[in-house]
Amino acid sequence: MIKILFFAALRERLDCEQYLLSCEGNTLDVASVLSQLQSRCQNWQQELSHTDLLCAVNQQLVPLTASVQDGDELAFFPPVTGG
Amino acid sequence: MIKILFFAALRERLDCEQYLLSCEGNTLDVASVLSQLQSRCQNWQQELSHTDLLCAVNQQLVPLTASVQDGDELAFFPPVTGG
Amino acid sequence: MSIFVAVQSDDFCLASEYSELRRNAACGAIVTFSGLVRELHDTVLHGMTLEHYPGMTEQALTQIATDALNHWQLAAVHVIHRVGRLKPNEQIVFVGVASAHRPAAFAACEFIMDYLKNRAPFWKKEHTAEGDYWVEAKASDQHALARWE
Amino acid sequence: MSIFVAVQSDDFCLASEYSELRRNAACGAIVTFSGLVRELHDTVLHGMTLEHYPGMTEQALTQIATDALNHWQLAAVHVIHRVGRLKPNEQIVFVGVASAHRPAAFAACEFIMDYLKNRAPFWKKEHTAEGDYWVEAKASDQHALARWE
Repeated sequence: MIKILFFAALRERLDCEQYLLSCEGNTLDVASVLSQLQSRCQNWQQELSHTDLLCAVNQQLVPLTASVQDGDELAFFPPVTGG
Repeated sequence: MIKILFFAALRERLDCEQYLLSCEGNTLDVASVLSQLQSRCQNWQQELSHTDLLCAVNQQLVPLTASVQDGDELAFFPPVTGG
Repeated sequence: MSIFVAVQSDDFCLASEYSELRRNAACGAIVTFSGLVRELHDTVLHGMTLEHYPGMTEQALTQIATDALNHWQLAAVHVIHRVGRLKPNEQIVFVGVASAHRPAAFAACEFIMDYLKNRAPFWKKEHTAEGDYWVEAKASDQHALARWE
Repeated sequence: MSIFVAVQSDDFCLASEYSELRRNAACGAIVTFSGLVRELHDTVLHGMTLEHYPGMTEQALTQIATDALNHWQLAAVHVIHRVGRLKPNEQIVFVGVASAHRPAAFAACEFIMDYLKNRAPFWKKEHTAEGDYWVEAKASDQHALARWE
């Protein structure tokens, strides 16, 4: 299982805080996880296609080419606005 | 009269805090006042020849080409080291 | 060299952070940055809510503070970021840097804020007279990183 | 826009200055600089004496603060410089700048310190285990002005 988290505006627009994805022991790249999520429905397709989407694997910022595997925590979120 | 003030290391080395110079109503430039002071003795000659000497007329930093006249306050001091 | 990082809903006290930072006898310069909730130009701001990614925020701030310590000679770095609901004029963020020398303290403090603005997972939602809005990221914050790269 | 300048032998309180600076509702960023008497590498420092040119110091600091207000959009600027005898770890100087935005607050605070270091008539004499010495001006402080010109 890969635990997928969504934050802030993205969490609200997907109406989803956490999503569990079975990966059957395979190592995937973030881009392919994103494709799977986008294919769920038109709303997810649209919201997960923003080019400024940020991604973290195990709480570290990574590019979409990074890989994820069973047990990882993957997060997608909009550009940060703290400080 | 022009009131001339010296500060910090310069004050100590000249052993002088304040010096009154008669200018007989003339307008002088700072460089010529400096020459007069330098001619007082060898110690003053040396101490007032440092190229990093700063100068203020009426409490504003000025170059040696600035002019001074009766009633002005003229000050010479080493590079500042506050802050 | 010490790093202190906190993510908390409670307010913080600038004076306490400062007295910690100045404890080091080799420290001649302390620069602090405080970010406050400020009023809006076009509408009334009732307050804002700071959302964050628990766990990742602490890691991100510690990483940024460590990067600063590796770039400059610093005695101490404190970073505090608040989360949850905040009212206008409340404190949001504190960065304090102690160093022997002034240029290092200024540069490190600004470096930490610039990276925090772009890399630490916090998000602001403004509660205004006209509704609730997520704050948009500013291009100027992204451009601020260019100078450090 | 307000300027507060003081030259005094008494210590100052960072927390009071800060609470004055944050009073403006349009202010989202406050940067402070504090300069402290720090220990020496090569000998024991008993303390230092800050000499100044009374009258000119206040004018010079006011001029520098005014120049900063003319360059950047600032809500408030506070500058305090102490004179007289100071012990190690005592506070020497405070510069606090409040602004709507972070880059202006950082730039103005550093600008003020850079000019203060080169233009305000203060001189430090260190009292060390090996005698009393006037502090030499540093070329790096002079070079710091280049960026603002």
